[in-house]
Amino acid sequence: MDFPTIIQILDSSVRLMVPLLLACLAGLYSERAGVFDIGLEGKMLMAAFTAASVAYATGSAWAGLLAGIAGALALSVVHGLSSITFRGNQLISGVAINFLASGLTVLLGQKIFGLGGRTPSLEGAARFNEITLPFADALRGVPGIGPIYADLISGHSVLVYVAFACVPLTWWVLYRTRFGLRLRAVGENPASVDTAGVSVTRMRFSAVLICGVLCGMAGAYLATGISAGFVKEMSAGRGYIALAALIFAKWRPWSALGATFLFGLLEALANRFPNLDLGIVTVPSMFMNALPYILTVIILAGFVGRAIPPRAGGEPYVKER
Amino acid sequence: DPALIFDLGGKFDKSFNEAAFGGAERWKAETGGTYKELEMQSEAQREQALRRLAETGANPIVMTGFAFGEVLNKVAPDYPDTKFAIIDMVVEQPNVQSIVFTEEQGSYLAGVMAAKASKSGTVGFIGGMDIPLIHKFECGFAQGFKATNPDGKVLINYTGTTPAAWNDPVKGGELLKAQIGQGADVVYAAAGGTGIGVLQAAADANILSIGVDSNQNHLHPGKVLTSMVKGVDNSVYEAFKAGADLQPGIKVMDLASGGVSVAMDDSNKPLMTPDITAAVDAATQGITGGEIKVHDYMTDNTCPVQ
Amino acid sequence: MQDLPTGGTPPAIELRGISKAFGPVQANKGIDLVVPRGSIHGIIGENGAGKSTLMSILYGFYRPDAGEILIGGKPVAITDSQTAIRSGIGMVFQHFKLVQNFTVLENIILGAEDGGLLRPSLSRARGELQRLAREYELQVDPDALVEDLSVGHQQRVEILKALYRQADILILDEPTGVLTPAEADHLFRILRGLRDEGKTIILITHKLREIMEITDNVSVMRRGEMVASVQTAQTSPAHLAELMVGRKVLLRVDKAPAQPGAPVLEIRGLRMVDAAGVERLRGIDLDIRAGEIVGIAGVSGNGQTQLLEILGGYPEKGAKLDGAVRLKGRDLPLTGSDARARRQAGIGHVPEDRQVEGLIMDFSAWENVAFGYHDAPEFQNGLLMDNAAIRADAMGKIERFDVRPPNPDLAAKNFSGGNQQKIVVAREVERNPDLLLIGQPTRGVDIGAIEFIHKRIVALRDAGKAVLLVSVELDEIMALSDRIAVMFDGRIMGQRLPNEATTGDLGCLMAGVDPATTAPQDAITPAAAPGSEGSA
Amino acid sequence: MERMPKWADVILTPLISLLLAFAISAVVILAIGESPVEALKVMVEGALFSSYGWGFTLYYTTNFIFTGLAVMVAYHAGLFNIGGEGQAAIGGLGVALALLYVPWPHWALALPGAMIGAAAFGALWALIPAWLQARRGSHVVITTIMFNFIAAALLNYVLVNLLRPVGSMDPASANFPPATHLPTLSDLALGFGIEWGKNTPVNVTLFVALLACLLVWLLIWRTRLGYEIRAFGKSEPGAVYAGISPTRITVIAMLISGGLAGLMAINNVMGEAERLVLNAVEGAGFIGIAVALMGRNHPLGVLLAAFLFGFLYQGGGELALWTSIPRELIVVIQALVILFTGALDNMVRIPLERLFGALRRKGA
Ligand SMILES: Nc1ncnc2c1ncn2[C@@H]1O[C@H](COP(=O)(O)OP(=O)(O)OP(=O)(O)O)[C@@H](O)[C@H]1O
Ligand SMILES: Nc1ncnc2c1ncn2[C@@H]1O[C@H](COP(=O)(O)OP(=O)(O)OP(=O)(O)O)[C@@H](O)[C@H]1O
Ligand SMILES: [Mg+2]
Ligand SMILES: [Mg+2]
Repeated sequence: MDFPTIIQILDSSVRLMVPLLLACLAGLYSERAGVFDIGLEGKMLMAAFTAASVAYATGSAWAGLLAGIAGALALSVVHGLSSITFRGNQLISGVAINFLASGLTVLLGQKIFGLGGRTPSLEGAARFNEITLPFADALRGVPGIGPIYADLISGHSVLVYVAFACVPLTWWVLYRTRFGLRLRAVGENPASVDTAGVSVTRMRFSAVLICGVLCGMAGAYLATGISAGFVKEMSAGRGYIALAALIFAKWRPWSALGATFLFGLLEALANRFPNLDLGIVTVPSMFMNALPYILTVIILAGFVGRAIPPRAGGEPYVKER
Repeated sequence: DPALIFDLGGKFDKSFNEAAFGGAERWKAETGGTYKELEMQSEAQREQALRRLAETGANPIVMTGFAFGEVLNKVAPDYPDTKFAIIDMVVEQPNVQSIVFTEEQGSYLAGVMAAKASKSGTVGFIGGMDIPLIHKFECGFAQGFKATNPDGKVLINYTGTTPAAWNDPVKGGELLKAQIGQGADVVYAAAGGTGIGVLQAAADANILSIGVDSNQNHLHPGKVLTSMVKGVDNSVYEAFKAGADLQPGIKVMDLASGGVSVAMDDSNKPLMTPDITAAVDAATQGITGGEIKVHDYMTDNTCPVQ
Repeated sequence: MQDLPTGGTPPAIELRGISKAFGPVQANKGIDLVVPRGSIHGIIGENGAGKSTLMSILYGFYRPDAGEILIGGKPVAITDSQTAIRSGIGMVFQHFKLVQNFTVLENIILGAEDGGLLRPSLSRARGELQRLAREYELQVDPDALVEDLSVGHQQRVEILKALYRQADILILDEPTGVLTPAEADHLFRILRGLRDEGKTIILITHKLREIMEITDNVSVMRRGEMVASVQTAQTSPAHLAELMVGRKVLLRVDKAPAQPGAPVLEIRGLRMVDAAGVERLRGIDLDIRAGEIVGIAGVSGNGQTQLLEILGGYPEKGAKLDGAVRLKGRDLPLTGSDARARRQAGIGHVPEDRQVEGLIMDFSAWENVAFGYHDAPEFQNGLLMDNAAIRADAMGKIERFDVRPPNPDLAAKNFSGGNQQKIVVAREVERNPDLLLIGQPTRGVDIGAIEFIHKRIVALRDAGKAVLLVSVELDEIMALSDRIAVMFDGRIMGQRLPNEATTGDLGCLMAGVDPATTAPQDAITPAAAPGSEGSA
Repeated sequence: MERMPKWADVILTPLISLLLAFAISAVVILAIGESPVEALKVMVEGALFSSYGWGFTLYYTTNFIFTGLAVMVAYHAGLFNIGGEGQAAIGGLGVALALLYVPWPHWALALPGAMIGAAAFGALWALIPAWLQARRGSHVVITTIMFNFIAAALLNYVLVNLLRPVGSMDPASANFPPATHLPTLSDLALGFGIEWGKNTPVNVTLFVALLACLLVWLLIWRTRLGYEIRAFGKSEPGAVYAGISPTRITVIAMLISGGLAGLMAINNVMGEAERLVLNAVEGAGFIGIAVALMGRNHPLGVLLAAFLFGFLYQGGGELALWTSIPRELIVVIQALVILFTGALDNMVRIPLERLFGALRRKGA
């Protein structure tokens, strides 16, 4: 593999990892607060739909982003109600949310646009276009560092940079602020937070809502950043991969960056080498396509057996039975 | 009344279901008649839908997609007075018209055009779900391309192995970018909703793309080289028009009969250099005249060119 | 009811007509309580009497259905713990409310941070902690993770948490259950010091000795009601016990001298290294003979749990075992065996934690009575289980052990702690095992039930069976055992006969010092805190 | 002391939840500009007003019984098996192999043979996630999700490259030999001289499903294994104390669960399509989750809930056939049913408990 190819694959990995990263961080907030969320997929999908619809109607990607966030937030509220307020089963709520998004997006899309669940293609300012960072073109000629800066670092949509900025931000929030301390505590032992006079419900709801915002960004990126409009089921399992990445990352922000990068890289590699020729055998493309899932299982089996989830995760906080 | 049954992909798949819908609508507009339409929601429903329509007296009943083949084989004998037409599949029953398209021929032309339009000598093919039918497109395209530019290269990618592969524009775009990275400057997308993402990404990257099934030239005027159009709309229109007199047997919609073609319209006119037009004409004549034999992948699951 | 002198100043706390129901359970019924300022006030009562509930209401953890709370004479609407904290109330719960993987410092500031950012709060808390530690002898490493601390130290953290929030009124819910006698004495010293500073302390305990020793006044609860409040000086343990249970109770175990027979259990050089690589048992040698109760005393966390689990057939996953265990002369395999095989070999086991291990809380009582013996031949009917037989068996046990309510269909979680324990004890004892392992048989169980359970254990011994009793209650060990072994840091520090042992002597052994030998045992430093063996 | 009568717990609560789900669905239908009353009418007529409708409703019911039981058995062991979809798909592969490569003389022999194939393959597909959970601690929810994707890829490969007859465009296996075709209920009815459900796919597998309900009930509440499964599901430390091996129970429960999911293939692959097609499961694995939840993890409840979803599926299909309401409406209804009966259970339960508490106090 030559240098430009590596740059291209890395560049592709970066684009592909962004929805994973945003969704993974979304899950991180929620699960660190003790609310498991397998509904990332559904929230992303819903956000992609609302973002594309509003971006199309207004011609503004930013309005689309807001709408995407609103769409995901709406489902977050449902998740919060069922798993925090009514102390239901968080996994089941997540499953329901995934179905809800999958059905509603097509139903509403068909009603509004009559395109079988698709939205019309977005053009111009209705999409987040690629940004060229300063001096990108000037520096491209510099050997080594030049292409890295000009082709890998520069030339992504603004949401990509936002997503990467979210990693240190999340770390800082989690480990350096009062909010983060309470958030982590509520996922480990909600009673400790409660007896300290802090509302468990409010903490968990904040976390679930932040999760919604990040999922909203992920969905908006799918529909208005990396592609130009909504197509039904366009989240295509990315929410589940993000979930796997979260476990792989052991619920830590910097590791989340690494895990989602790995998955992005895998997908980019599978794209680049669809039928991997290993000399004697050619790996069929079906296998290459299933590779992220297989690897997830292998990773889950091999390395994260000891990953300890937040201790109160998945459990509703019940004071009085 | 005639009836039309869409396959699982749905009426608005931007592909042949939608084309079939277009044909029916044209018939409706022209004749003022009415027709019944159904969309499948499950495998078990296919038979149900066919029988229900036959029992309500619909005639002829047109269905899109090879997946109906088995069921139609079973159902058609029970309704000898009803005429059926099936697109993309051969069903040998006395009251069934089988309409098949020589996609390999249309794709061959697309390959010729891609070869002529490509400056780098490398072009891409992006398929949706990895099934034999799509390999037929791929193989025809590769043959046309190689015949025109034997030293050139065709990059081939499939989006996935599940039906989700038809609906992943993000991955479609990414696949295209990977192909561009390897030098591709023309891409042929046979991938349903994913293809929309491919065409978009091609337009964004300022390279040429080739649409499929319906005429997709208008999606990005000046950026879509052509579309490999299947005359599904015509077939449906013809079948509806024939009504109860629909001719049973196999109807091969090939290049010669205009069943498959490469779309030329105002949107891609500026791209049509005399060189391209001449090459397309020559290839068309070669195929219709029989001098050029385009291999059909489905006959033996192999492709003569790689 | 209220015959306590309050002096001229308004009482620190006054509760009027507090009621609280959990679903159909009326936990508190119209409770009145007055706690004078600057006093230590004890609250006693049977399991489920409503003590914890009442205190949790005072602390704003639960909301009362009715009633009024006055702090310093002024009515306060305590809607959540924040209000309680602001009113100067601090509480150390029966089950600690600490975040296990936070540091001590983080736990201290949680909920009492100074601002949005942690750094200033942390540094202020560090200074404050040093001051409190000095003032009250509450030393604890501010940067240690709570999960690495012993229970006693965790309790310190809880107390520090309350003091850091400048609590004026400190509630402690069964604080001594997890402490050695020396640690308990230390705690009481601190509490007296706090009282002398003018702070008010409420102490919940089941141990009448402690009530007599430290409290100024004591209130007695029974079945959700406050039955009496008296000055401690004017009452006696027997009187309190009677108030609590509603009848006279024996406060000691009546038993005939032991008639030990042949050895039933022989343990030789038993060692265990857990999955994390920590050596939990460092060579245990112990014999138990037929017709003998051997009591193992010791602060929890010194290997008793591991010993019981190994003998019960389910050592911790990934642990490495070494040594020999013989039951009636036959070697028991240390690995590759399970709890089922042990039961079949004649070992009964009342586990230390009845709610997590001993019972399936969602199963009905009758299903729980078969738990662990569900594969017994008399419970089978061909391929299926003979539910009728299991039920009949359960009914008998419920009757004989006076489980209340005597309803076999009620889920285990709906019984009170004492009755849950009776179900477990009934199940294990009535199988007539050759060896009964019994861990913390009466932890948190009220006096009436303690008496009953003790009688059954002695009866089993008198039937010629061997009993291995593990308890952190020294009183219980002294009263029941025919021989006492003290465990410290994975070893048997020494063995004593009950009539020649004194509390002080045993306390020394529990702290790792053998008073018989002048010098401390090799490799054991007397200062080593229990629970800190993890650093080995 | 119970908070409310048992009937309120097992019947009233899910019923109210269901009504709420339907009410919201009606709002959704209104929102897309259609009439809920009309929609309901089409659904009821299409699903229940003809033997024809019944034939389909019962066909779908059969599918959902199997996947519902699959989710249920795992749930009792405290495992959330979201992999029914993949297990049923791989079960289909087992059926296809059993029927294509063994020359069965008669369907009555082919049926048990295919059942073994279906159950074995389905169980196998659940085995790896089960083992990973028991031994490596990887969460079964995540691994079964991944295995759904992997199953799809595997099936695609096998169908396209191995089982597809040459010259066929369809990524599907060859037709099963006629001797293996299962009698449909309409065939059986004709045997009694009754014309019932002509051309509907419901077949003898329905009886297998009903039998499975009974056997699962016996298994869970009447056998030692069932006792151990339930005990383990409620408390793992408890199970260990009692000598119940977590690994063994996890693996066995998942094998049974996967086997039940795999058995669904008898209905759709052997009974209906009579060949293996891609995506034959069509979401029935996921519907099993809703069915188990609605059915309160009891076989009788599963049976009723499966019937409800069978009705929804057939009725919804009719809706998509004869009105302009997209088929995704059914997905939305399904989501709402899962949400209300599963996750928002307490929303209904808590007020009901209060109500019964108040009634009791008044009565007392
Ligand atoms: N969170 C709760 N939810 C429902 N019921 C509860 C809850 N806590 C306690 N109860 C009920 O209230 C009653 C009183 O319980 P409480 O814990 O106050 O008793 P206690 O006096 O502290 O007993 P113990 O000595 O065992 O600690 C119990 O019998 C129980 O039935
Ligand atoms: N959160 C709760 N919900 C319902 N019932 C509860 C709850 N907490 C306690 N109980 C009930 O209260 C009674 C006694 O409970 P409690 O927790 O005080 O046990 P305990 O006897 O004190 O045991 P321990 O001292 O070991 O905690 C039992 O009936 C128990 O089921
Ligand atoms: Mg208590
Ligand atoms: Mg208690």
